Amino acid sequence: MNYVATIGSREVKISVEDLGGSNYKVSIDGVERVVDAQMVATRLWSVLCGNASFEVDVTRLPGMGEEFEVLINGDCHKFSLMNEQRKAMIRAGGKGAAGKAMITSPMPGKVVKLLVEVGQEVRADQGVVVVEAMKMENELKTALAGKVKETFVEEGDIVEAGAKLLLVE
Amino acid sequence: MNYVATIGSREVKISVEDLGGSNYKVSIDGVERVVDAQMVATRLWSVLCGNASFEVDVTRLPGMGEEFEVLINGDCHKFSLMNEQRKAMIRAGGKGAAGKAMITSPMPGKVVKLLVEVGQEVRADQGVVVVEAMKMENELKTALAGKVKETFVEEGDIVEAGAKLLLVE
Amino acid sequence: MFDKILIANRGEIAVRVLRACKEMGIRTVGVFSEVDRKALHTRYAEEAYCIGPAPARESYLDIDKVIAVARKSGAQAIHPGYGFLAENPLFADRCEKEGIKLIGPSAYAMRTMGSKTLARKTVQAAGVPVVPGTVEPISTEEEVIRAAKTIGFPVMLKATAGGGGKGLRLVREEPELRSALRMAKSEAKSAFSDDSVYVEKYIENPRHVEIQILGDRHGNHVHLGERECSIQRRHQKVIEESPSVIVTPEMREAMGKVAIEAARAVAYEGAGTCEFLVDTHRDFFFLEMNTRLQVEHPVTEMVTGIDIVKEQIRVAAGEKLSIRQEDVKQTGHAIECRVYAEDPERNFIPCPGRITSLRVPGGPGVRDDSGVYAGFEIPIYYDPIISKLVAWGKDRAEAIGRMKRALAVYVVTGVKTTVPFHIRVMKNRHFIEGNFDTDFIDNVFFREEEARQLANEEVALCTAAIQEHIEERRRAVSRNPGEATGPVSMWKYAARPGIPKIGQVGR
Amino acid sequence: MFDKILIANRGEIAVRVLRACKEMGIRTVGVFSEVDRKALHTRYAEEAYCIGPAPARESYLDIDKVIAVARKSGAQAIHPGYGFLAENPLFADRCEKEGIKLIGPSAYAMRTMGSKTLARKTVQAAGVPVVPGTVEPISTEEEVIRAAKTIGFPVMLKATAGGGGKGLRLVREEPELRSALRMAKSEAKSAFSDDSVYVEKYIENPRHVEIQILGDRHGNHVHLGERECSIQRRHQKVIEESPSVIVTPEMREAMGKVAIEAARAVAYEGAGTCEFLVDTHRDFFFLEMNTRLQVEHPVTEMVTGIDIVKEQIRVAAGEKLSIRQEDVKQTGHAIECRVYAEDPERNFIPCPGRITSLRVPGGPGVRDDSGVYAGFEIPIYYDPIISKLVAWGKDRAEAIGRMKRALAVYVVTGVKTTVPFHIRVMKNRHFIEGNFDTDFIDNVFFREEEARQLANEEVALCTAAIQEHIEERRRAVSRNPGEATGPVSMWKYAARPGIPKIGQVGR
Repeated sequence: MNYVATIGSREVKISVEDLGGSNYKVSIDGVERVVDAQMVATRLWSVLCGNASFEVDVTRLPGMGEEFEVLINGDCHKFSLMNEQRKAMIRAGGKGAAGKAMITSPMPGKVVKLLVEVGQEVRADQGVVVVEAMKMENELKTALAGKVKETFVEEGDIVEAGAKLLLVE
Repeated sequence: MNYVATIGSREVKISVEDLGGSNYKVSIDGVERVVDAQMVATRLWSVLCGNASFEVDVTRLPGMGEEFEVLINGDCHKFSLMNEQRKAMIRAGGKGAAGKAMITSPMPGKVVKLLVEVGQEVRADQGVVVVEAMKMENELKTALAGKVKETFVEEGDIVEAGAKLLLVE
Repeated sequence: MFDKILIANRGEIAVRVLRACKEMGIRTVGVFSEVDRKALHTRYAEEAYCIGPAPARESYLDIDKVIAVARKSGAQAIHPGYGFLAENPLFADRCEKEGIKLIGPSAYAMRTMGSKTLARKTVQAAGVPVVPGTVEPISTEEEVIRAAKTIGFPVMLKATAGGGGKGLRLVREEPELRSALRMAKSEAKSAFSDDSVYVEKYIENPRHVEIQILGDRHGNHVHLGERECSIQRRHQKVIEESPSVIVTPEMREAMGKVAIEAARAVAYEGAGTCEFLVDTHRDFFFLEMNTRLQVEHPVTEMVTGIDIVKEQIRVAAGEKLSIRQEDVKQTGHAIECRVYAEDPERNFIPCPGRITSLRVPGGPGVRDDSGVYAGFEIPIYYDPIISKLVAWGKDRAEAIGRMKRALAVYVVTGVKTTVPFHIRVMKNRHFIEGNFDTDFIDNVFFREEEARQLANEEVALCTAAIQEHIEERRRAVSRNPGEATGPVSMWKYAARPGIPKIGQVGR
Repeated sequence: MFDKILIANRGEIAVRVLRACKEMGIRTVGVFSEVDRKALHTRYAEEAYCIGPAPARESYLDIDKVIAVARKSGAQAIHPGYGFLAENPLFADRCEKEGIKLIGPSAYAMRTMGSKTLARKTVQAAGVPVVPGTVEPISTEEEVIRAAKTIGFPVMLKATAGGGGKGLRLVREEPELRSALRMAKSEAKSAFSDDSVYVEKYIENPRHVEIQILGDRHGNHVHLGERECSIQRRHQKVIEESPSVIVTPEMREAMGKVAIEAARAVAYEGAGTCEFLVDTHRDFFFLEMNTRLQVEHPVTEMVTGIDIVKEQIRVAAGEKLSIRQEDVKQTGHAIECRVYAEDPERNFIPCPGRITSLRVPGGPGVRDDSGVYAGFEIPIYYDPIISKLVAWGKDRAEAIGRMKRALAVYVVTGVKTTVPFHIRVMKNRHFIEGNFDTDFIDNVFFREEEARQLANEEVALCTAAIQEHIEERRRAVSRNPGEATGPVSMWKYAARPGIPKIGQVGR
């Protein structure tokens, strides 16, 4: 299987081939290596890369887009990883959603305060909503400057992780 | 559901009734109590009996017969527990297997030595076969006196837990 | 001695107190909210009573319910842990009225030390040095502005009833003052039901050093040396250690003496902590006294060998302190990392959820004080603390080495935790050198981290690609079940015995 | 100091050594057999090499393969742990030839102490008291019978190459001798590839006390006090503690001196242990010297604060011992329980299999040295040790209290373990009083246990019935899927949020 990983602005081509058992031939930008990957707990892999041994904690974030966070001894690697065909399809389809930012709740909690109203202009990094969980208030920010298009919650609402809160365009 | 538990030579009648959630009305020999039983790990229950809190580790032994071993803070309770109807059926059917004892391997391992031959007379508690696991040799004994009717393994065989080793009649 | 103690708390601290009771042969009563039926403290208590819905106000903070359980169960004493009712003088009053011993100081001591302003006045009178600031709580914006100007910026706004870093705001210049005051008040209100604040001079580059004390009702007081809690994130302690690298034996003796004076000033009984700010000249100023067991008490236990919770229980039962000052010896060095269910990659937002797997480090010199287990669902209603990991070594370098190797194998999946953050701190040069103040994490550490190159990127990519590959293969098999014997779970793949073919030698 | 160390072992002891290396910043190389690809030591090592099939003879005991990995990986030293190659002088010779430092004593010391008879001769010459018995290994039945008669029954038959309780037989009367000899020889043959035995006077009601020593190549030796290992099951140590209740300060000094003499007699380098039998008059007799790290070394580490594995590594690198005799202080009391995958309800037969869930106790004073994790499949090929649980307390009573509460919450499901056995020992009156000898478990404890009434029978019955009830309901739903939305797993039932309806107060 062929994949494309995007790390920041870099793109990396990866291919994976079964060698039987828990062994895989993995090539990254054309450099091949044999990897023995064994799952030892939920999402936790014992990886032998040659003879180098690693504990690798792989999180595939929920939601659209194949976003990964991979922990290796305290270092968190963030990248997207996508099947090459799928990536090509999405490219062909174009980015319909460009210029929109959906603010979602990163955790279950309670909406304590909406800091903006529909129609209001916001700048990038401005706090837009406060969600409380585990006795902590968390101010969520918009990454995008623009106008608040829609709000999906009211103050006092209990929301799940991933719940849509508001849309900035 | 109604059950009969056999502890040594004692028989105890138990009935279980759902109360919703994780609550059950359990009566033992007519004495009722409300029990809140929550499974917190494989086979491990957090039990509130009234307000008394217990960690209860329940093992249902493999094989025929509903044999249980229940651990509560270091005490191992052993008993059989059977649906009342099933118990009645088995009673009606009679014990066809009386006077026979199948020696099975209690663990995976290697048959190191057969101490008896087919046709040989054995007394109760006599060692009949030696199985090795984890660097330890374990002499298995027959609970029943009688004659060795059949052997199912040879020395050097690797056996699974529960494998038939030999039959004494 | 008591026959039966009720523990009016949840999570790791309830488990900690349960352990002490069990070791002493005292029967235990737990209380739990509806979401905590399967919490560890509910499982470990010998009796457990549900005291209402998830919100703390309707369960763990409800004095009537806690008292009712104590009476029903016949508990003679209540251990409040930290947080919840631990420093509530109304609860102390009520316990006294009901004839139930609250394990902790008197309501009077709580009231005096609970009000930051009253505390300052009291200890100042006993000769304890304090940080310059307002002596009375002030409520109007105008008063706050006036006070701040008199003291001189930068100033700290502090909740009078505060603790645990809540209701705390640093104000460097006047324009920030109003908004900071609003937030401090709102936090104070929601955390302590009391929005009054006071103003203190902000000490630049301070270190946070505190002294653990113990007292009995017979007038005996000892101190168990210091803890340093300078590794803070937004004024919340995250890493604590004992001893402090900046405290000399003379300073320890002086601070210990002053802490005992402060305790004596309120006839303090039980375990308490005097917090000090230490400036760059190693002058120290009383900050506040916490009239309860501290989160970070284990570091003191590890260097002194004294079980602080057991001492609390003994003196609450009327016994004399079992230790004299000359018996207290600090041996080696201990460090505690607070492991929270928070995502260090997303500005430490809380991460409630189900722990899908958990492996806790062990081995020499490592102590894990945990309140969770694999399969437990961390509720959204309470503090996000999962565990406190403590490492002891014969010196600071060994303690750091142990902490590092313990953190490296601390596995929590299902929720994000602060373990990776702690690993990074343990590797930080300034931390290793002991060169930090209370703003180190926010001002220095994070900046250095941003510039850092991550190691083993290709391993991360390989593993993610393999996981994705297996997932796609699994989905393909599920769609075309005729091609295989059935759907194959990830676990099955993982557990499939395979003979590794690489890296074998000598065959 | 070494840059890289190979750990030629598996399981908990490999993990223990890995921890020490990581804390010292030394890179680690692990080796694993084909069934150990997912073992903890394979996961934790920084490099890992497969060295062959499961049987130890074809992997962990294969000197060529281990050496080949050391050369390939560039490891400068090998730590052998205990068991496997740890006391094999051929391996020591080979390492020396290859220019790889074996972390342990010289081949000469191993050979001398490895032969029980040669060891007796050597230490006797150094003035160490020994148990009366044969000095030369004997092989024919007739010789054994003659020797036994000379010494006088009861006698012990012992494998010359023995250790760990294997190849050991007590013979009370002559008629038992032949069959006991056959079994001792067969065990010795399979465990050590050497079936020669010797005969010793059997000391009645002995206690087993051993002295931990450390030596460097510069001629320095210290002892770290004693451990008592009298809680044995069939001559296998199962519970160890330090200090021993029967050892007085004078006795400790005398035993320590004698142990150091024995070590000096072979120019001992590294960590070693002199085992003694102590009779009812508190006279002690040298039994053997173990030329390796002992399973039970953690109890000594907990009372002295010294990391024995790190000291091993330091002296192997040529450093001088970092401690002098006067620096060694025993503080408090530590107890170790060996947790085996064995079924205490079925005469302790080994229980290999998959650990379905695991929860390890934590909190103050508790150390868990484990080699497994939840999901791990314990192989049938090796020792059934899962973990060593160690508890420290300021005195023996506190240590027992801690061990008891730790064991009570030690959860291992999927395989049977000896945890319930240890719980019972910790509650046993004789154990609590310190009143036991090496036969206590086999002769006294099990007899007392048989007569015992079990507690909480009705809770056991309730829970089993509820589990069966849920199972039957689940099966019924599976058979008639129309009646429900689908099959319901046990876990779903268990995890279903339910509001407890009993025992609530104040609503």
